[in-house]
Parts: sequence; structure tokens; C-alpha cells
Amino acid sequence: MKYKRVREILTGLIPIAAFLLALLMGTMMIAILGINPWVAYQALYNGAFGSINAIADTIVKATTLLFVGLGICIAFRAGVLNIGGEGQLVVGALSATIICLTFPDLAGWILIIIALLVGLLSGAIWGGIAGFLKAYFNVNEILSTIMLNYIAVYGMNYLLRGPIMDPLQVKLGSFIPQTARLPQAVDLPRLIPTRLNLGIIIAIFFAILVYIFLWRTTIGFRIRMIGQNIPASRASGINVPKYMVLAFFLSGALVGLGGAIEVLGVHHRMFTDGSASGFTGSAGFNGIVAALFGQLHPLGTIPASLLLGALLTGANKMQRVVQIPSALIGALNGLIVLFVVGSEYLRRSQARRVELITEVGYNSKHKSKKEDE
Amino acid sequence: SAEAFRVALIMPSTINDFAWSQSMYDALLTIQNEMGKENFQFVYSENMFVVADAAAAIRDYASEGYNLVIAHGSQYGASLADIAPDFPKTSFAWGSTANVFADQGITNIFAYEPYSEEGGYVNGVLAAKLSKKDIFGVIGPIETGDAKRYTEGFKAGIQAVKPNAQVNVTWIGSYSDVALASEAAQTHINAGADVLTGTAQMTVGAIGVARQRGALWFGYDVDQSALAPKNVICSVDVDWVVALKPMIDLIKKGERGGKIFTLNLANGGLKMVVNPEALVGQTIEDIVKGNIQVKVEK
Amino acid sequence: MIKNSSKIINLIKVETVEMRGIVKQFPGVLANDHINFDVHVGEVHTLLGENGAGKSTLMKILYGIYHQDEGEIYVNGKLVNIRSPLDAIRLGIGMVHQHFMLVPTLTVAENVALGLPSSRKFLLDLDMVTERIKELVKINGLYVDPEAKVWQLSVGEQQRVEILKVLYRGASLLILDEPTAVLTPQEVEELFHVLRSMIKRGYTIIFISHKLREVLSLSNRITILRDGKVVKTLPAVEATQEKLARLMVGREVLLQVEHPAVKLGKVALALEGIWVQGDEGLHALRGIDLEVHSGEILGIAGVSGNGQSELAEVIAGLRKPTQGKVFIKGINVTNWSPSQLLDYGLSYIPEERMRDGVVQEFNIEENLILKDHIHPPYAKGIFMNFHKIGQESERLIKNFDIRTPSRYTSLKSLSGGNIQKLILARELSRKPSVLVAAQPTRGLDISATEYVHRQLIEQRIKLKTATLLISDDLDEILSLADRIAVIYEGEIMGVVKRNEVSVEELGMMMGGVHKDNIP
Amino acid sequence: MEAIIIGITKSAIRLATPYLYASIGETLGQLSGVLNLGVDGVMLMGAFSAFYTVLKTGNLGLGLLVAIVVGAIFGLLIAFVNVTLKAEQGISGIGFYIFGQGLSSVLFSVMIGSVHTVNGFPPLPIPWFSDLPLVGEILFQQNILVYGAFALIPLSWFLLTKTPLGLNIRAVGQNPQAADSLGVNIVRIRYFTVIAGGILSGIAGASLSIALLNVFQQNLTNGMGFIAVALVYFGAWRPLSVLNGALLFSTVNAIQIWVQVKGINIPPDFTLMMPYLVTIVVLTAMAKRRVRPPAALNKPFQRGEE
Ligand SMILES: Nc1ncnc2c1ncn2[C@@H]1O[C@H](COP(=O)(O)OP(=O)(O)OP(=O)(O)O)[C@@H](O)[C@H]1O
Ligand SMILES: Nc1ncnc2c1ncn2[C@@H]1O[C@H](COP(=O)(O)OP(=O)(O)OP(=O)(O)O)[C@@H](O)[C@H]1O
Ligand SMILES: [Mg+2]
Ligand SMILES: [Mg+2]
Repeated sequence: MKYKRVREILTGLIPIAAFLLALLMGTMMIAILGINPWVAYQALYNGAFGSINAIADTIVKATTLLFVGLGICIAFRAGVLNIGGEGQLVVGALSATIICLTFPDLAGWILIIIALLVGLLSGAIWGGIAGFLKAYFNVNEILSTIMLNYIAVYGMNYLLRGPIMDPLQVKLGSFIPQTARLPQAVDLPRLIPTRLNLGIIIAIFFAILVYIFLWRTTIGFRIRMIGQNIPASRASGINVPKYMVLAFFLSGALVGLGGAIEVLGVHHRMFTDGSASGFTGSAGFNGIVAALFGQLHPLGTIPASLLLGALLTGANKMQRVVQIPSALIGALNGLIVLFVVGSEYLRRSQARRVELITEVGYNSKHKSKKEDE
Repeated sequence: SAEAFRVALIMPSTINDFAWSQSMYDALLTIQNEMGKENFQFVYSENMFVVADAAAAIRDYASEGYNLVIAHGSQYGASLADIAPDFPKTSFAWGSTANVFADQGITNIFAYEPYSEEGGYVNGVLAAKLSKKDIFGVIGPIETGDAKRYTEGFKAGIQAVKPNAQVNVTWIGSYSDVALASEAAQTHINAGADVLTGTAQMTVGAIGVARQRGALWFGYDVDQSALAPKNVICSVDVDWVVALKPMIDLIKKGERGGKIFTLNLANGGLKMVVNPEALVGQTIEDIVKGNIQVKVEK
Repeated sequence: MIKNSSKIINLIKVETVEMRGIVKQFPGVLANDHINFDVHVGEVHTLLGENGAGKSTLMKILYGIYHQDEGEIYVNGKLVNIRSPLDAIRLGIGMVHQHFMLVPTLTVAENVALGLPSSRKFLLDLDMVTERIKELVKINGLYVDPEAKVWQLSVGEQQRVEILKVLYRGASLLILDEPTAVLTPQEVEELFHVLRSMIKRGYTIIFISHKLREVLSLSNRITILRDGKVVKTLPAVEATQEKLARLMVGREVLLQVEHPAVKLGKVALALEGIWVQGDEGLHALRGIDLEVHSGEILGIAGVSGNGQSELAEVIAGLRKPTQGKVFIKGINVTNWSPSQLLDYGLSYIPEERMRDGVVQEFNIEENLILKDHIHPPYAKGIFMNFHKIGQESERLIKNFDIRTPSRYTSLKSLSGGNIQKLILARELSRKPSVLVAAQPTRGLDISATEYVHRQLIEQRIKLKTATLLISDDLDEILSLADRIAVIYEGEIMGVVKRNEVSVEELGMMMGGVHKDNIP
Repeated sequence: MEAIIIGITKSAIRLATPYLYASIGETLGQLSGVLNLGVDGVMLMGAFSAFYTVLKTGNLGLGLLVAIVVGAIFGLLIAFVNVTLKAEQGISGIGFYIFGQGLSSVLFSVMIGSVHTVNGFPPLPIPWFSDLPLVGEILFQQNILVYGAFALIPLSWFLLTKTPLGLNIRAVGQNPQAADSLGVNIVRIRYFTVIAGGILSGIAGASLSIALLNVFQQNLTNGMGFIAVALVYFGAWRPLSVLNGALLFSTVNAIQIWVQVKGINIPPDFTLMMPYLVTIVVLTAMAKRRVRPPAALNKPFQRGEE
């Protein structure tokens, strides 16, 4: 019925309304700093979509966010919170880098594939540790992932200061903690003459894969099941610890792959500023937000990552143009997150009401999609 | 009138980090005051610790036709090498390093590099002379880059004066962990050190401790005496102007890059800023107040 | 004030409660449809109706958990607006919920004291609370140890804690939503004794149950609901079980399933000297020997909390025995994983339906394949075959008459009876060779119960399933089991043929007397 | 030797102080069922506001008060988003983290502009006790906020186990429906614990900026808030165990620095890694203890839904 349709659409618009509301708050903050908000937001837009390069940068940022977001989707569906994204990105990137530095003579595409796989695997292991500790040693995953993030960073600093430091740096005596540039052969193909590379295609491919995995395969079914009811899962013959580890393993795998792709696609070398964020840009955290904006649904996470990527990219442009303290952008992003999560409940309860309008006319397709979310 | 010279600066921390980034920001302000706003304008992007974002900024500035784009962070080198070739008309500067990517046939990148070790050496000598306990504490971010060089220099300075003095070094593992830096200072003092030094912005925590526990402090990057007027004896002020001025002149002459500028004591790129308040000032004050009687044999 | 009630509690007297034209709409269901209902001091007014008829909803409205969409409530003739349980409590209304509302990690006293102002202001006064509870225990004969942690208590004891909570707050109108569903016959008798004496002391009770015999023995008046509407309100004296059943269901129901004899096959399930640790660490099972033949229903009778749950869990592979062996179809399956057992033809109807039996956030279709989703036809390799799953679900929903708008409806919105039907559909459609059914009709209305019973019997005839039926409801065991084993403190007091034992003998065995020692 | 022990333990105690405030605050919230990952953001706001006040007025008491107020305001917002708007707590927390971090930095840039130091709370020797050998110097010559942090342990223990409020808090976190059916105001309890958590996070920040470090810099806490949350899990929602966790973490960190100072030849990255590694390992070793999180943790309350 028409009326219901309208209500459904309106309901769908709630998060967007919240998003705009947050921008409005930001407007005030900007105005208070004595800057013309209109100019600022124009800059924000241009920074994200203003030019080919801007769009490319937006998508490049979104790529990593998407990989993390996908990992988060799986973890969330399994009922665990993986805030170890930062560490998993670092580990994935590092291992991919090391592979490329160790076997520079392998044919490019072979090396790329191996590097990506190794990145994926090591991210998986880093995540798997948290899962393993939770499943078999009752160690809460929030604690373990936070700790593992730091451990990864210090490990990275060690490697980059010594074992895999760029020989040139030693020669020059400037000791910059970074590796040599990776062989050109392992640069991910660029889609257009910008930083935009194959990564985004791979990411979207995996998004679809994760969707199919979670809702079309038996393993996905089980992962979603342990996320909802552990006793019932046991009674249904599911080895709960095993699948908990698996969920974390896969979650970490996607994030690790994201890290590897960031290296092969964007930086072509590994470096550190002493923290993880210099390399990850805090994607390990922002990816969680992307996943939420995407309703914890792999496909929804695609546009969500793009939106967030645009926001972060545009924000820097905004700083450049109106010269506001960079931190203001952080505050603004925080506001946006809060407003959107805050509006979630409103959206849900609205959706339930719309549901209530009538129970007739089930269209199985439309409905089963609903159940997915 | 000829149009103004336009500079864009990208830095990893903030313009008020009291270290690396602030020192460069101050330098540009100085130049602007000399040349005048109409002839010299600059914009900056701070907190660009995310290298990907910095790269975007560099590219963006370049495409907006700035005369000089300064990538003030060693982690930016790689991105710079990618971007510079696309903007042959723009000059880029990168620090701190001695690499202009000539090997890659790039011609529009300048490099600047402070001989941090020289400043460190001077501080070391002074420290050695002033120390009563001959135990010294160094607090650095991660053992690399300028921090490493400064520390090596500081050690050398100590050794030169007191070959068997003891220099304890701690690395905080981050540029921002103020709490750990201050705890490191505490530990150094507990271990008997009476003179401390260190680099990067998290050392403000350590300076606070020196101030509280009456240890001497030797600063780096900028004149840090404001943080502990009674304790900061001398700071190495990295005066980037010394590198930037000639750089700007070259660009005006039509050069685009290829040159490495070093900042050292010889060219005044490193300035030893002695804090008049501490020690010197203290002594003067004491004499004036009569706390110290200076007797002379007639 | 009510005379002879304890001096420590001052009762809030309720003379009459009247609910007029109550309407409550849930997504897709009109749970209450213009219901009129009233109750007077000193009477037991029973609400009767099939699962999903709207009984709990009506009571939750009276207790302030839901708010009615339409209609008014009058207490002692005054119009009241009950916005929250607190309002209800202040009006002297107390409710014991169908699903217990206790904090397992806290002690009885703490559970009772919860939400009450303390006599010592900012300090807990648990000692005083404990004293009062002991007092109430004495007056009302609801024995329970105030210092015990709730998770350690048997279901019956938890029940008493719920009632104590209500009494402690001075409520004089008690709403009891299916209090007997989880109790053994003895416990039910004790409870009724307590309730009757309370009535004498001027309390008023609204009672909900599916067990007609209980209803008739306790009630003064009975109101029957169907599909959210009142069918009839009548004095208990005018009612018979058959009449009530007809009014509830709207058709004749036979309250006794016929039970044709079948010749037994060979032993399908055997336990040999099984020892098991319970949650409290002590041994919950101490050397259990049992045999169930294919085609046989072996009933496990006993007072709840004597190891029944652990027995079921051991066979289902959810609990590892410390000693002893389990055999299925002659194979030693001790320490097999639940999944191995499932694949080997074991089905399990869990006692804790909501916890172990279903996934609330999943829809009906998904819940129907919880156990077999990895097997064809539901799965093609690692992929789910939604076409087949859909077909099968529709078939099961139809055959087992699960009342739901669609197979995509989320399980949450099903009423107790329908959820149990769903579990039954899933477990029986697996064509098990061994079936463990724990409290299979707990909380089910008579038609649903009848339905479950018929299914179990049919299963036994058609598939020669060996069924281990664990139930607190002696009637159920007597009407279904071929043989009955009585369990007491983790030991079997004896195994007897159904038609060779008297209720009295069973009672004695349930009390801990070994079969051989019965005179 | 004695000097070393004194040095290390004093370091440990200083390092532990902010964690204690923040972790106990988080414990209260989690016990009532609210997970807050935004601690670090609130700490930064507390640290900044206290520092700014002291810088301008020189009044330490006032600085602390302002930090408390700011913490309370943030607690209120967090409660509103998580309890009233029933947001997904895992994510809203991240939002508050980013927001607090950003806002405190902006305010620093526009209101202060560059790094300054202030005179923070001075050491406050406790008469008689401070003269005791060893313990006297270690425990009783700290500043008031350090004492406060340690006093918080028995206080919170008392609140949780000996008062009606504590009982309500625990019940609300375990089974809100039950508590609600007895007229306990779930929303009010959760607002209380979360606001209290905000206040304590604010004090945690203040303890850095006006008692221990006496400076403010952007992102001064450098992620301490997350460690604080982790320590709640280490402590399994028991104040005393939280204390143990905080002390373990901080002691290893103190030893780690000492090892570096002594020039013992291990790459600093590995010594720096130790606190985090040890915490995990110890917790793993303690796997036997079967502690369950509050049953309703991270589950918004909706009356009438089991
Ligand atoms: N806040 C920061 N974040 C990330 N990288 C930084 C930061 N500060 C400095 N760096 C990088 O680390 C290297 C050394 O920085 P550091 O602050 O140690 O300089 P320094 O030791 O004070 O000496 P100088 O100021 O002469 O470089 C610099 O090349 C810079 O790229
Ligand atoms: N919170 C709820 N949300 C949606 N539907 C509900 C809710 N509570 C009850 N219902 C629906 O309202 C109807 C009445 O439920 P109610 O629990 O009152 O039945 P009942 O008579 O108590 O059944 P039972 O004998 O199984 O307890 C059922 O169809 C049920 O599915
Ligand atoms: Mg510097
Ligand atoms: Mg009911």
C-alpha cells in the first residue's frame, strides 16, 4: 500500500536527517571560530568530490574503511566486538611488505597475490588470537584487542627501526623508520592516473562475498547463531568456541587484507610515526563506525565507507581552506557518529510501527531482506 | 607590485607542539614578518600524521600553484617522490633528510636536515660541566631520525668532558605519551641523574618533572625555557629560517630543487639559546639580593 | 488492615479491581480485544485460555508493564492510571510472572529487598529483611532460606521467592501467571494450601493455569479468553473440565490420549553407572543405569531438582559424565559431541525452551533448521538451499499447525505454545531413533498439550522411537509412559511398568524410598 | 636496592592513579549494564578544563571542580545517547572518544594556544604515616588526587555491596526486567552510574593535567581511557581486582622504564611492549575463574521485553 511505502521511505531518511543535524551543530562550532560555515562546507565538499584526485582520495580512504567495516560486520554478527582493527591493519601491512622485500624477483602478479594472502593470513592470526583467548581462556575481547593493538605497534617500530629499515636511510644517516620502496612490480594497478587503485574493486568483491557468506552459507548461519544464542547453538551441535575463533579469524583476515592493500595500493612501503594511526589513519576505529552506518550489513557498509571516506578526506581540505584547527574536524566527526547512532533507535521503532500498519501482503523477497538487517 | 610568494606547510603534529612542528611554523612567521604579508603568504595543514592525508594535501597545494610546498616530516618522503614529478613548476621541500631523489631524476625537491647531533653535542658539554652527580638522562620518542642523532651528539658531548660519566637513555615509543615521558624523567632522577634532556613534544612531561624535582633540563627544537624558567639551562633552537631563506631565493631565481640545506651551528641553523633566568639569572639575583658575597683580596 | 497478618508488613487492602474494555495491540496481533474483567476481595478468579489468548498481556497491563491502548482500570471503585509496576505495587497489586523475574546472582533476601527503601537509609539492612522474610515464611509456610543465592534454588523454591517478594511489599491482590507450570504435584498441593489460607486472611488472587483440575479445585470464578476476547465468565461450581476445554478451544478436546501397546524393539538407549556433576559442583547424578527400547516411552518421574535436567543434558552431550557410559543403538557414545549425537539420530526437546531450544532473533524458518541446516536438503555443500528450506518450513508449519503470519516472522512474537510446537516440529521431523523430551508440555494449553502427547505416541508407533520422557507432571507420565523410572537425589529409586504401580507407590519413591523397600 | 623498589613502586602508583579513577567509573556503568568506550574522550575534556581553570585562576580546587562538572555533563550526554536513545554502545563510545578528543584539542588551540605548565597539587605527606620506613615514603607522601584514587577502591566496594543503591545497580545490570518489576527506576540508576563514570573520568583527566604532569597538550591521555576500559575486564567488575590490574599494568610499565634507564640491553620496543603483553598473559593464566559479565551489559532496556 502506498501510505506504508511513504512511511518506509521517511523512516529510511532518519539517519540522513541526523547526519545533517550534526553538520548543523558543526556549523555553529565553525561560526563560533569566526569562519564562514558555507565556505567551510564548500571546501569539505570539494575536498571529497571536487576533482578527480579528490574523488580518488575519497575512494582510497573508503577502501580501507570498507575492509575494516566488513571485518566488524562478521565480528558483530558473531556477538563479539573487534576493536583490534588498528593492530590487524598494521600486522597485515607489515607482513605483506616483508614478503615483497624478501622475494623481489618473483613475477609481479604472483608476488602481489602471495603478499595479499600473507597479509590476510597474518591479520587473521592477529584477530584469531583474541578469539582464541576469549573462546578457550575467557579473556574478554575488548581487553585483548586493545592490548594487541599496542603490541603490534611496538613490533612494527622495532622492525622498521632495524631489521627491515631502508638501507638508504642508514647510508644517509637520517634513520627514518621506514622500509625501502617495494618493487614497482607489486604496485596494485591504478584505475585512473591517480592514487585510485584496484583495491576498491577487491574490497567491493569481498563485501559481496561476506554478504553471501553470512546469509547464504551454513557457516555464516552458525556464526550468526552463536551471536544470538550460545546455549541454543551448543544444543544444536555447534562447537561454539571453534566458531567464535573462526569469526575473529575471518574478521581479522579482512582487516589484514585491507592493510596489505593499503601498502601495495597506496604507500608502496611501510613506515611509522611511532603510532599505528600514521599508517592506518585510525581506520581501525572508523571502520567500526562505517559498519554501523551500514547497518552492520556488508553491502550497506559499501556506501557507508564511501560517505565516511568523503567526510574524512573533505575535512582535511576544509582545514586547508579555512585554516581551522584540525581537531575541529575530529570533533565534527564525533558529533556525526553520535547523532547517527542516536537516531538508530528512532529509526528502528519507526520501522516497527510501519510494520504494524499491516501484516498482509508479505513479499517473501522483500521480507527476507528485512530479516538480513 | 610583484605578486606574493606563497608557501604551504604540511606537518605531522600541531603548530603548538613545542617541538618539531612549532619550530617550523615559527620560522615561517618570522619570514613573513620580515618580508611583509603582501610579499609572503603561507598556509599550513597541522596534525597530518596520517601520511595518506598529507599526500593529498601536498598534491592539492601543488595544484593550487603554491611556489613552495614544505613536507615537514620524514614520513612524507615517499609521497613527495610520487607527487613532485606531476608538478614540475612547483618546488617541494622535505625534512628532515638529505635525500632529494636525484637518483629518480626528480629536480624539484629541496631537502633540509638539521645536524641535530651538533646541538646535542653542545648541550652535552654544558650538561657535563654542570652535573654534580655525573649521571644523565635522555628521553626520546623512538630511536630514529633526529631524535637518534641528537642523542648520539649529546652522549658524545658528555664523553668529551667526562669520559666515564653515565648517560641513561629511555625511548618512550611515541611522540605523544606525556605521562610515560614524565615517569621516565622521574626514574632517571631516582637513578641519580641531575641533568636531563630529550626531544619531541611528549618531553613537556619530562620538563615538568625536572621543574618539580629541581633537575637541570636541556631543550631541543625550540627554546623551552618558558616551561621551566629555573631549570632549562639551554635549548637547541632549530632555526629553519636558515634553510628556508636561501631556498626561497633560489626559487625566485628559477631553481626548482635538487639542493640539500643543512642546519648546523656553522650556518646558524642550530642556535644555542641560553636561558638568562636559570643559573646565570639565579646567580645575579643572589648577588644582588646579597645571598652571595663576592670577596676580593685587596 | 487485615487481621492476623504479620505486624511487620502493613497490607495495602484491595477490595475490588475492575478492568473495562481493555484493548492491547501488538504487531500483527490484537492481544486484548475489549476485555472486561473484575475480581473481588477474598476470591480466586482464574483466567483460562489457549496459548496466546491474551492472559499474560491482560495481567501485565494490570501490573503496569504494558499500558492499554484503550479501556479503564478501577481499583476499589476509583479510576486509576497504572503507568509502571511501581504504581501497581503502591495500589497493593503484586504479580508473579510466568517467566521468573529474579536476579540469579543475588541472594533471596537481596532479591526481596530490591527497590525498597532501607530502614537504615543509605545502608542495606539485609539482616532486618532476612528477619521479616523468616517471619513471612512462618506465617505463610513458604519455606526458603533467605541467605541462599537464587541460582542455587530449585524451581519450586524460586516460585516461593517470587511470592515472598509480593507479600513483602504488602500486596493483597496477587496475580499468579501459571505458577504451577513448573511445580511437581506435591509442590502444587503445598502452594494451594498456602493460597487457600491466604484467601482466608483476606488476600485476593488472580490465577492463570492450563491445568483444568487445578483450576477447578482452587477457583471461585473462571473467565475464559479466546483470541483476546472474553468468551465467558462463570462460577467454578458450574464448570467441568470438558466444559472448560470446549469453551477455551471452541471444539471437543479429549483430555486422555489412547495409548495402544506396541511390541518393543531392542535397546536403543542405555546408561551405565552414569555420574555427573551439577552446576553447584556436587554430583547431580550418582550411578544411573537405564535402558530404553525402541518403540518405548520411558518416563522419568521425580520432584524437580533431583537430577532430571542433568540427565537430559548428559544424553544430549551437553554435559560430560565423570563416570559411566552412554550407549545408543549399542554404540558407546559417551563423550560424543552434540553434533555427532544429532547426526546419529538423537533428538532433544530441552526443558529451558527459550534458552536452549530457539533463537529468538531468528525467524521461524531459521529456527526450524537450527539443527539440520548443514544437511541436505537444507544445504548444498556449504550453501543453504532456501528453496528447499522454504518448502520444508511451510510443510512443517502446516503439519504441526504453528500459528504465525508467515515463516519469516521473528520467533519473539510467538506465544509459548506455538514455540513448543515449532521445537516439536523440528525435533520429530528429524525422524530420531532416540528422543529426549524434557518437560515437553510445560506451560502449554490443553489443546497444545493434547497435540504434543499425540505426537509423542504416534512417533513411538510409526518410527519406533525410543523416548525418554522427563516430566514433573505425574499425570503426563502416567498417561504416556510404558515404564516409569523414579529419580531421587540423582539415583533411580526403581523402574516400574505403568499399569503395575499406584500413585501412592510412585509418591513414596519420589520421596526417596527405594522400590524394594516399599511394603 | 631499597631505593629502586621505592622508585618503581612510586612510579607505579603515579601511573596507576588515572586508571583507577577511570576504571572504577567504567565499572559502575558496566555493572548497571552500560558499556562506555568513550572514557578517553571524557578524560581529555576533564584534563583540559581543569588545566585551563588552574592556568587562569591558579585555584587547584576550582580546577578539580570544573573537571568534575565537565565530566558530569559528558556523563549526562553519554547516558542520554546510550540509555534514552538506546544506541549501540560499542559504537557510541567511539563517537564520544572522537568527539572529546577533537573538542579538547580545539579548545586548547583557541583558548590556550601553546604548551604551558602549572603548579599542580603538591605532595601532601600524611603526618605520622609518612615517617614509616619504606611504605611511608611510597604511600604517604603523594598528592591528594593519588590518595583519592586509592580511597575510591574501598568506597566503591562499599557502595556496591553495602548500600541499597549498590544493590539496585547490580540488579539492573543483571536482570533489568526483574528490577523494573519491583519498581526500580532502571533509567535513573543507569543515568546515575554513567554520570558518576563521567565525573570519575573527568577527575582521571584532571589527575594528569593538574596533579601528575601539570601540563596540557593535545591528546594528553594518549589512549589511557581504553586501557582503563580493558582494566575493568581484567578486574571482572570488582573494585579490588581492578586495583590489582591497574597496579600490575603500571608496575610492569615502571619496571620497563627502569630497565631502559639501567641500559639493560633489550630493544626499547620490547620493553615497551611488556605491560600489554603481561596483562594479557596474566589474565589468560587466570582463565579458571569463571566470571560472567553483567547479563544485561550493552543491552538497552525495554519494558515488557524479556
Ligand atoms: N608528532 C609527530 N608525529 C609524527 N611524526 C613526527 C612527529 N614529530 C616529529 N615527527 C617525525 O619524527 C622525526 C623526528 O621528529 P622529532 O620531533 O624527534 O624532531 P626533533 O628530534 O625534535 O628534531 P628536529 O625538530 O630538528 O627534527 C621528524 O622527521 C618528523 O617527521
Ligand atoms: N511483547 C510482545 N510483542 C509482540 N507480541 C506480543 C508480545 N507479548 C505478547 N504478544 C502476543 O500477544 C498475544 C498474547 O500473548 P500472551 O502472552 O498474553 O498470551 P498468553 O495467554 O499469556 O499465552 P500463554 O498461555 O502461552 O502464556 C500472543 O499472540 C503473543 O504472540
Ligand atoms: Mg624537532
Ligand atoms: Mg502467558
